[in-house]
Amino acid sequence: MAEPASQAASAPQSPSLTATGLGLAYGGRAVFQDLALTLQGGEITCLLGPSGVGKSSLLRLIAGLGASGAVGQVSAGDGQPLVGRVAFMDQRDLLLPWLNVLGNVTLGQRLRGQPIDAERALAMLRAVGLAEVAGLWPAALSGGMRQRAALARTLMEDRPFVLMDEPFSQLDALTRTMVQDLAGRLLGGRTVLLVTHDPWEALKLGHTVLVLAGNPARLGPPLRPPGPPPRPPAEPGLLALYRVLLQRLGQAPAP
Amino acid sequence: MAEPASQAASAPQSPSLTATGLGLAYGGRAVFQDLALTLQGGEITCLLGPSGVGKSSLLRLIAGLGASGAVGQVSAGDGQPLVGRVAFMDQRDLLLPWLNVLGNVTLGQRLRGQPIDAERALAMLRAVGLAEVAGLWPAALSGGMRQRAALARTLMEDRPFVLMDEPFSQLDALTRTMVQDLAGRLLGGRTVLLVTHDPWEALKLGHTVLVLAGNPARLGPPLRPPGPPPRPPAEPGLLALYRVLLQRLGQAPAP
Amino acid sequence: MIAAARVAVIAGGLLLGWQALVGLLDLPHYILPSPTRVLRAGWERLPLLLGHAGVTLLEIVLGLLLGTLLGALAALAMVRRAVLRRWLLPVVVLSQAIPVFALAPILVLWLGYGLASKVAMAVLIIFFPVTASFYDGLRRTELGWLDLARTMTAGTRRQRWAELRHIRLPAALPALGSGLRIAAAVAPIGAVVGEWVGSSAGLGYLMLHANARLQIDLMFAALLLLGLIAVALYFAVDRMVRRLVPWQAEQALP
Amino acid sequence: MIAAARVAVIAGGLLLGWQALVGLLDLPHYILPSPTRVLRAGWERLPLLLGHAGVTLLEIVLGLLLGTLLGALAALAMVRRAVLRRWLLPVVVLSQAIPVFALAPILVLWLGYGLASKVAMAVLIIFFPVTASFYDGLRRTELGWLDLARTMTAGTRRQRWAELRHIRLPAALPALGSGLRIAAAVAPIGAVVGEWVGSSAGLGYLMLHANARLQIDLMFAALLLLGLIAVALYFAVDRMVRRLVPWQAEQALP
Amino acid sequence: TDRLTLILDWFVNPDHATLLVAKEMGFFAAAGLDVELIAPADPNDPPKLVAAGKADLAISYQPQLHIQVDQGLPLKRIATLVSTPLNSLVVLRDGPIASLADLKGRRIGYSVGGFEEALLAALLAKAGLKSSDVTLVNVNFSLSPALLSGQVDAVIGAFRNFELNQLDIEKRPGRAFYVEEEGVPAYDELIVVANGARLADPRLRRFVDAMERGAQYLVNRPAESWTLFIKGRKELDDELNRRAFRDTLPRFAHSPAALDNRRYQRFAEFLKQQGLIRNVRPVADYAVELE
Ligand SMILES: Nc1ncnc2c1ncn2[C@@H]1O[C@H](COP(=O)(O)OP(=O)(O)OP(=O)(O)O)[C@@H](O)[C@H]1O
Ligand SMILES: Nc1ncnc2c1ncn2[C@@H]1O[C@H](COP(=O)(O)OP(=O)(O)OP(=O)(O)O)[C@@H](O)[C@H]1O
Ligand SMILES: [Mg+2]
Ligand SMILES: [Mg+2]
Repeated sequence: MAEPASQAASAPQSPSLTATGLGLAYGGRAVFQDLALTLQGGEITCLLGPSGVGKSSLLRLIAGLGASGAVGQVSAGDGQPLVGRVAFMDQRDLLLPWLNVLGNVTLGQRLRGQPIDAERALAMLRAVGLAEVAGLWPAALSGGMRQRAALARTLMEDRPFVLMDEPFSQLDALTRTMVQDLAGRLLGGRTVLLVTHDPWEALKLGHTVLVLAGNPARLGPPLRPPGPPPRPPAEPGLLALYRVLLQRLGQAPAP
Repeated sequence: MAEPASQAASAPQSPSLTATGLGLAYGGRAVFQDLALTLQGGEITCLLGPSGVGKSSLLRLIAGLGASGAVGQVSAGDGQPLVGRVAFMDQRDLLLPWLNVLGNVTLGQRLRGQPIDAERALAMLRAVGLAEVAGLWPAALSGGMRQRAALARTLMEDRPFVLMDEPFSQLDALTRTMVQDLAGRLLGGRTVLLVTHDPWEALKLGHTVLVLAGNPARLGPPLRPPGPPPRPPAEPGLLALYRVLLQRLGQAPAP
Repeated sequence: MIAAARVAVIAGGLLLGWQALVGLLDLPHYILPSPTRVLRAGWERLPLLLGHAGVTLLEIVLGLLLGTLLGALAALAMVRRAVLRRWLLPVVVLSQAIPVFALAPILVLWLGYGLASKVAMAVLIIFFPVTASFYDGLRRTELGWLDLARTMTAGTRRQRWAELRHIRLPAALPALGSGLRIAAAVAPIGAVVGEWVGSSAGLGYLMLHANARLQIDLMFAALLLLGLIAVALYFAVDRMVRRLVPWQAEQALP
Repeated sequence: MIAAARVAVIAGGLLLGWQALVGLLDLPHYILPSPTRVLRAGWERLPLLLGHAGVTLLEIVLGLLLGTLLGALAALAMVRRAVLRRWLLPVVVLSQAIPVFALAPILVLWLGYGLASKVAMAVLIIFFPVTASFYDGLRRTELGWLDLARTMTAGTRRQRWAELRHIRLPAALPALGSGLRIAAAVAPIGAVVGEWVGSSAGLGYLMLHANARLQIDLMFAALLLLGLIAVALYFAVDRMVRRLVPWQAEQALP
Repeated sequence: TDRLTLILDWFVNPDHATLLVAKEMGFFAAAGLDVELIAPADPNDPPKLVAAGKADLAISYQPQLHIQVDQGLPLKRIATLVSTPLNSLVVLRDGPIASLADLKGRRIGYSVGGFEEALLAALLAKAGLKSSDVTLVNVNFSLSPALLSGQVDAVIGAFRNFELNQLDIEKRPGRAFYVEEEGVPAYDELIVVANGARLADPRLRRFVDAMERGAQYLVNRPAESWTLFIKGRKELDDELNRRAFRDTLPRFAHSPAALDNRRYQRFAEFLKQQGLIRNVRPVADYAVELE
């Protein structure tokens, strides 16, 4: 499978990202309060947590998409403003129904009025296995195909900070492995926060693994699996970490 | 966690379901052709397959929601018509935005003009961990919460045939286990077809496991893991079956 | 409070602009009288104006209620029955092209010179936006929801009705809201046109009358009052429509 | 072919119903002439009718084009600028309440008795449904898409514009379509009302004339022709609108 | 008392003084009639509704009556309200038109009434012009404004008792060319029509007699009549109506029931010649003097 060229492949490592005082409340009920979080520069941080605990909300806050009732400061390690340097992949695919798959993947360039790099977009689509459907409307795609299109769109953005919300949840085991590997390569050197509900996925892809749990939600201490990702599932010691993760996930029942 | 009463808990085992001559084509390209499939009565059949191979389409065909370009006959083992005896859970949650969670879970009764069994619905919501948000609008739910609401709505339907399309894809490991167990219990004695992308899930829940793969897609021979489900993941012999499944999945690359 | 202040400012601004227009372009008062003139005429004839406004308001309200009802029913009927859709739609479209003077004698013949013929004319104007918008909304239901409803009701006899009542209808409420807004905006002119069918009261009657006698200031005073009614009605309906779809998130517009 | 046959059947059915109405209710021909009478009158005066129809058609088309353009621009302006939304909307609503005879002298003074004043009047009637529907559509964009666009354009200067151009606008096309359909249906009456502003040609003028001369059959022949134009226009616009949103699945209605 | 519905030709105005005085003075009531006066928005509707049996009587115009009858409406004139033409061609006194011959190449406004073109054709013929020498513009509701703002150079269909006063009040006095002096046979501007099949109805003669009492009162007591006219109709109390009332007084038919057959015959022939009607029928077919 051809690898899409990444403009930042040889770019310097992305700076770290620090968020402090993050809080969110709905109608008096706090989802989380006064959270602090640091994403190591150039590393992938995976975020786990029970359903409904506030992972997506946290991601949106960091992406600068605050809701009413949300507070917090986010800053980049290089002191530059974060604005315009974040790529965000929502939990929903959010494909635009009036653009075909290729159009959706090049949406960022379209929006910014940049010349459209169809070649790179096609390479990206090829990498996620969607080259044949580049001309179809999103309505003609299966759930997993939509998710892969959204992933391709995010990777096209080529930004130092990447926030992804359950990007592989609708993929079968094989496709998932393929796409994980692709993402792992293309995200190398970037500062990534990846929400997932699969502890094995977190242990495979993350330099650091965080667990958000409790009510109001708190972040557990960062877990750093040994060795650089991607790690094969057979790696010794991962099973112990898996048990730790499960135990932390269970700290508070889902609401 | 309180178990919602199932009206069919003591009901006789559901009949089997046979589908033949299933075919679907879009614009000349066949997704699958002349497929045949039998779901054993009262058993859970799990369906795996690469993303975009046609699992959801197959499910919709069996549910009687044919698209244009779809053909096939579906019949029940007891000779009675299938109509009105199928519960269907789409890959998307399809919650209605204008009903609160409780309203969505009781949608079937609403639609049929039956008295609304709020007590059972609340028990069901409690079982999937959504009791506290029963009065919220779907827009206020997280992705996983929406999926659980859709699951509760499907289980409320209490029908002999149940077709579910990736019902647990957006749930974290712990919640998923909890909900899987719940579904396993409530679906006991029913004829179930469950699409999943997680081979372990299939091996845990399915009496039979099918793999749809290839282009046009074909169904592999049914795999029957030893012992009754739910099976603990440590069950000996499952790893071998897992390998078989992965191998079958990989027969044809995703389009 | 803020809304009231805003309306006051808008009104003031419009009046100033109007005065400026009259002054700058040197418009003769029998074409466009100055606002001071109009306000004076309005003030002097206030009881007269209010009396006629009452009549028109009644026609507007009746026309809007009946028009909305008929429009909604027509849309529902067209969605439920293909035969109605095919045959009713062209007739409905045709009905919009009939000018009042062609219809007036027929309406008067059937309904007399009373309120009924005026309301009928107003309804003819008001119901169409409701029908068209609501029908569009009813057609555009998310297919997944319809499939879901189909599996849930398969085999029962209420399938179509349940789909309409519980899925299509609520899903089309935002579109109905759009139609209602348009209906509210055209309702005042609907009532005025209704008064052309023949009447001896109402703002439309007063305007025609004043116009024919070159009492242009009185005509514009009546027009001003009609405008006030129109804007008040529109915003009242707008607020009601927002209540109709409480689940729809309000968007923060720039 | 089937559509043409259907239209023929509808037309035949309507004519039969009309004939039955006249026969059953014993309506005198000077109130509602029988279709045979009207068709005969129409056939005899066909060149006259077609001449006037040409004028009206031109007004309709111009009014529709300009009205759609203005309506769409007004909606876009209101979505982009809060200040416009607050101040323009009430004025737009107000404009819908002004009857033709109040505006006619002003229009004629500025635009003369030619085509311009008629088109202006037609535009006033046509643009509102477009504005209202399109504006509603532009406001109701899926919030997730807007968030997505915001992260993609953050820090650039084209943020608002890109959002409008690439997200809100295409998302609102179905709503614009609804508005266009209503506009197409009211365009013929818009042109006819425009002709009341003062004219010497057009179907509206012809109808006024025939009505005054008690040539009711000629008036209804003109009305019939106007109705034909209205229905043809509506279905042409309907077809165009469907092309506007090719990604939207056609629903199988019962 | 018997109810009787009468549809006016237009909104209540000084042209209807006879009827209003008869109503306010109780002359109708004394004749055992409860007369309901209804104002239409379109002057073409009242005769149709009388013909269709929806109302008992309607106010119409003599020229219209000929056209209506020619089109098959079963109508008969039973009384005259205003017995001279009111219609006229009006220009601004300080305008470019001093004589009808000056109309050549000019724009003439009118409000569609059905026979303005015929009147104009007669007027132009007298001045040696043809219809094609002028441009006709339908200005619909606004004759005076169109003239005042210079959009047209003359208007036909202007009522001498109204438009002249309007122009005067606006300090731009006008000049009227009276149609009956310019080649058009004299006619009754406003008449009362009834359904031809119902002439035996005894209420009709009682109605016409009460009208006559109103007409007599009007000429004898103009000041009191004005007070009766605006009683309960405050919107009518303005300078224009006062002047129009004064100018209309001498034009009301003093003997509303009386019919001049020759006059109607002459006018029918004129309309035939102008091509507005197809046949000249016997006057008795459409105008009667009630027994
Ligand atoms: N309208 C359409 N036009 C063309 N192709 C279509 C259309 N609708 C569906 N398809 C194709 O049908 C195939 C099967 O889709 P389906 O949703 O059944 O896949 P799936 O197996 O459920 O995949 P996933 O695991 O990703 O949900 C896909 O390849 C899709 O592109
Ligand atoms: N408008 C709202 N009103 C009330 N509660 C809300 C609203 N929006 C979100 N919430 C609550 O915020 C919480 C966090 O939601 P979020 O989507 O962040 O969860 P999540 O961790 O991403 O879950 P999942 O794994 O299921 O996606 C949920 O409990 C949800 O109910
Ligand atoms: Mg989430
Ligand atoms: Mg699927």
